[in-house]
Amino acid sequence: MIVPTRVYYRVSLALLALFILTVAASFIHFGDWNVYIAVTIAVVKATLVVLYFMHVRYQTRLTWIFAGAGFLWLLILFALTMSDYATRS
Amino acid sequence: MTTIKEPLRPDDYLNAGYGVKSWLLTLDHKRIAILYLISITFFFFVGGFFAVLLRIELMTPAGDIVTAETYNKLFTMHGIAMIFFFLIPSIPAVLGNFLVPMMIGARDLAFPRLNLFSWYLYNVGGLFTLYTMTTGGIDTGWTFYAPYSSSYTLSDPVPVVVGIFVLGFSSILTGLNFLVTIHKMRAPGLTWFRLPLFIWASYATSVIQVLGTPVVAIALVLLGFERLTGVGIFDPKIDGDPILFQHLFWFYSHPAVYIMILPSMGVVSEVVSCYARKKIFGYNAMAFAILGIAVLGFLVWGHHMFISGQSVYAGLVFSALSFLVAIPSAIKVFNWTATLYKGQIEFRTPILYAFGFIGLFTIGGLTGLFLASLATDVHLTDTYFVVAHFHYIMVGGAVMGYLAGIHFWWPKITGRMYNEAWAKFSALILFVGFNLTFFPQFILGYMGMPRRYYVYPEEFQVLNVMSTAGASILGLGYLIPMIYLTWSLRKPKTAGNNPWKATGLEWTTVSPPLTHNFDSVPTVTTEPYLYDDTDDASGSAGSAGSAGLAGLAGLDSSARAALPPHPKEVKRGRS
Amino acid sequence: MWNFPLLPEAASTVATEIDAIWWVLVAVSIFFGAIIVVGLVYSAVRYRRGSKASRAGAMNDNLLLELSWSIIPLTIAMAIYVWSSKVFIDMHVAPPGAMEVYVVAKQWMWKIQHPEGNKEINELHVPVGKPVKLIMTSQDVIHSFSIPAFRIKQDVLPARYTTQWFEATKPGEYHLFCAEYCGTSHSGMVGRVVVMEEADYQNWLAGRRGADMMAGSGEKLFAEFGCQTCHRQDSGQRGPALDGLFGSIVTLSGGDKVAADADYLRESILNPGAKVVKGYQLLMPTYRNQLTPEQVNELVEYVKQLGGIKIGENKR
Amino acid sequence: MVDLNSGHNPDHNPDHNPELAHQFEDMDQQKEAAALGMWTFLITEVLFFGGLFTAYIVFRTQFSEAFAKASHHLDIVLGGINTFILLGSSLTMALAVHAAQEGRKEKTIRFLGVTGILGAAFLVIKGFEYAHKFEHNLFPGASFGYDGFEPDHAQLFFILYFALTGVHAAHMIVGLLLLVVIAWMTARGRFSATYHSPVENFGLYWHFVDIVWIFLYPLLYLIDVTGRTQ
Repeated sequence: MIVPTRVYYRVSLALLALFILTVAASFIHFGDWNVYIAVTIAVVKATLVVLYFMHVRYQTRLTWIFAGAGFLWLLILFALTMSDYATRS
Repeated sequence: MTTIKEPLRPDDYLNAGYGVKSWLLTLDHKRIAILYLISITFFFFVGGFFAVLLRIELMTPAGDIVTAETYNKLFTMHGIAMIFFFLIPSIPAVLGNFLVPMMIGARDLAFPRLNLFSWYLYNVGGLFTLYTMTTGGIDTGWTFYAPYSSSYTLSDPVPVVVGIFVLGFSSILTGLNFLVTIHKMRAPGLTWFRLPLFIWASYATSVIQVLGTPVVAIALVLLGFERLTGVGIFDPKIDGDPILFQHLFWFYSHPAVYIMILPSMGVVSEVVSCYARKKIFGYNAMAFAILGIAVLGFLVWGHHMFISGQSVYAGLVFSALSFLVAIPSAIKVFNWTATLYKGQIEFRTPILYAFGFIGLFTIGGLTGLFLASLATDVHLTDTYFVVAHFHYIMVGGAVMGYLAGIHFWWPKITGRMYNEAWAKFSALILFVGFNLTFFPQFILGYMGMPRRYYVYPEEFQVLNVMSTAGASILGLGYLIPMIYLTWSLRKPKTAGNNPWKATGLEWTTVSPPLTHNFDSVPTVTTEPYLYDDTDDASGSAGSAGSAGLAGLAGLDSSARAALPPHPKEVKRGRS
Repeated sequence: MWNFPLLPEAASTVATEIDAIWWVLVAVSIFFGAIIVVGLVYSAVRYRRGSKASRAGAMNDNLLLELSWSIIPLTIAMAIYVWSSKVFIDMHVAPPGAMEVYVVAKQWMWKIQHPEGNKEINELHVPVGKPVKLIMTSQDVIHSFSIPAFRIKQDVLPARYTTQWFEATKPGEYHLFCAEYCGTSHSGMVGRVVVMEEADYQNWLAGRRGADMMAGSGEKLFAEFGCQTCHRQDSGQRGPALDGLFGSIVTLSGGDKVAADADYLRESILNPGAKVVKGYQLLMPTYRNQLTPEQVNELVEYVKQLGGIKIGENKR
Repeated sequence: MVDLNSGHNPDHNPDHNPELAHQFEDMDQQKEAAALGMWTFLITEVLFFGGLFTAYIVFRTQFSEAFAKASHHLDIVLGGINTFILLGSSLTMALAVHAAQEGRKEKTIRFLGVTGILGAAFLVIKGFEYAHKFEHNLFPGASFGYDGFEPDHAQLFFILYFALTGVHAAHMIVGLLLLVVIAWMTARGRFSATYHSPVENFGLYWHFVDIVWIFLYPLLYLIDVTGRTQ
């Protein structure tokens, strides 16, 4: 299916807003929270790109599974590696 | 044996062209499979040559025929040639390439050009590695542990690292091609739970290739740059962490073991079911066990690092997860045994290899428990126990399965039949030689002999001599199939379309197959492994042959056509 | 050549525990291996093509069977996991009061330092019946300190300290191997562990004592590198005083509290920025490239002694 | 099991589409296969960068202060402009795919052109940043000269900075080369409203490279903005 261009413009505006938000947030001192805020915003931005620009929103379940598998395995790599580093005495 | 006479087809894929160009530019998955067969056989004998030298050197405790440095290079190059250039591509790139499209009723893989490209990438990677092998070799071990490989070795690992990086792309492209093909190109009616288990195994293998290979690729890139620039994230001098290299390396290299063993499991399922003339026991459990092994395989890499300086907590997590792999493995072994129970077992060469696989894989799997268990691993890791364990899995398991598959599908691939007596003899020789080579190494390991030792205390000599004696039998055993299989090519193509009266779409087309595999696209209406000749064939083996090809292979269209097709069966598999 | 043992000697307390797990695993393997082999051979012979054996009741599926050969192995595996993990954890926690010995690995030798000042290369002398804790580091690549008769093995890493401990139960000589591939003479990086009766060990210590105890050498280094310019009671606010430091609790600039153990002392020498004591500026440079691992060990022993700890004792 | 009488033989199919490869049954199947193949490739890319991000997490958690101070040497303005440029290029890429889906050749080429210019601009700015790092001896290796806090750990930061942005830039360069090929194929009239899989799949690649940068900018440049002493 063909996604109407207005969707792309709206998503771009949202991405721009989130970009400004992430820069703005970095100028405020939240201590350790700065990094979590930044990563959360980045995840939201990435999700928007995947869902709309990359059309996953309009695809079959199979595409969702494939896209999801990549990120799931990324989390496995992070989590099990950090299970070592986070617990070294 | 009874040969069913089918008219020979002049338009089979081997007749599609005869020049070198017709092979080097082919897009036919079957011809690419043959190209891979030649390439990996070459590297198998390269790796085998190194193994022979290693075993000769180890006959005496002192250093005899080579220097310590050469010895270290020999075991490194043996590992690299065998693991990266033989075992990982062996079944997927040869048998998988040939069979995946045929078994699912497709005319080719989804991306034939990528398929040919991946073979060229394999050879480019191979050339980099051969370049190093012929100009001095490297002595880092196939594991490339930093900081030895990045800062200390006097040999140059960079060309090999580049070679394996390129090879990784080849592996990824093969996996990608299979995934898409199996998802999108199954014949009408061929639903997931009608797939042969070899397809399930190829699918799971592809998942591992796609998800694991990129991580080792980036680890090797970082290692190569560290070697070139003299500084990097694995360098302890700036508080970089060599353990991180081990994490990234084993994230791929542990699942890589399953890249080697899962396809063999698929082959064994086909072979056992066919020669027992019985549906595979617990098909669903077998399929899920394959997926289970593939997924769990990604969660256990830390068991290579229990004494590496990894945290105790991480050790506990990885140990528990490693034990879990035993469960799907146990299901597979028990289910094969149960398939044989009350079957009609015919002793042909492929099932002899399959028996070898089941027995040796069982030993390899059970000794894996010793290494998953934390306290015993401390004593056994980095000893010959580990060497014996992974050779039972990779050689006793993966190579036996590979040979079972080669012998099972040889008449389909070439249209010719090999000499059965020689084939059975070599299966026996390999089984005996293998056990004599590697069983003593379990004891050596428990005794404490470290691996990668050029000289060793003399109380280990008797077991080492036994091992070397076994290796000479094993080496001979590998030459015999080379000879009789090559010899069989001189014969006419009279093997017949389905000499084993096996089920599966690949047996419904001619031998050797047509370039487009099938005259017309088959439609599948039943589950796999319907060997329903068990009752009438129980009398004599001879009459089983004359029971008729059509009925045995499920080709009896008059009986089957009466069943109304399921709505899902009308269109090609698209899930 | 005719020296042909098939079982390794068991000469430490943990060796018998690991051997117990080993034999249970061997029994489990033989049991399951036998089921498979007997099943294969029985089926292959009895149900060969053309045999008259009845095939009635042949099965293609049996959920109960499949569940049983999933759950039974799982239960056994988990039991072994718990048992083996418990031993593993014990192997990582040295008993309090364990005697400490320092190990520095380099291509291709083992350098051993006893706190009493004795130094050895490729040999380790220890008394029988006394827990010994090895504090190990490497000067170059990764090595692994392995004593098969004790069933212990631990990688030895550059720029990091790893430990393992054992308690020998039988006097004698045992192999010491490097178990992690470390380059050309990896297989030459071997030595022997000599386990002696306590009295013999004391004699050995006295007879081979070097010029200084480790703490004594550390004191000289302390002066040589000018540590006292900052780390003295009277040195004002430049650096924290070290008397009585070892074994105490230190408050860091971030407010966290840490125990001033040997790891803390080593880290403070090699990476002073990692844990800065509350109320002090980070003025200290790293001594990573100025000190050899042996010298760091000697300094740590010296500072431990300032805390009133007896030689070789580990107050934790 | 098999009914040999059903199905059809594509070689004798009179209305065979020339864009349809012989192994496929129909255009839908071919298109779905191509898209799934691209997604599979992107999974491998996720894990390829994943190895680098793992290293980043490992060292950032260990040496957070050194990373914070080392990040002061990155230019948040240039990095921000580049983020803006890449977000813009993703929009134009999406519009190019949209035009291709509608079968509008000129519009497709125009949007691809804008995308390419934005991509090239990104690389030029990245080049200036790299040059600046080289001038100030911030490139890891023998010439690394950093007189700030914990130089060794700062060097780890810069190794990761160059590895992450370098691999990303390499993907941008490959992307630009592919873009030229796709634009050329479009100009040659290879695509239509019914067949434009290569344009769509190239779009997926471009967006993926954009996503990587979405993470790189905050994780490398914006670590410690409040701690910067301007």
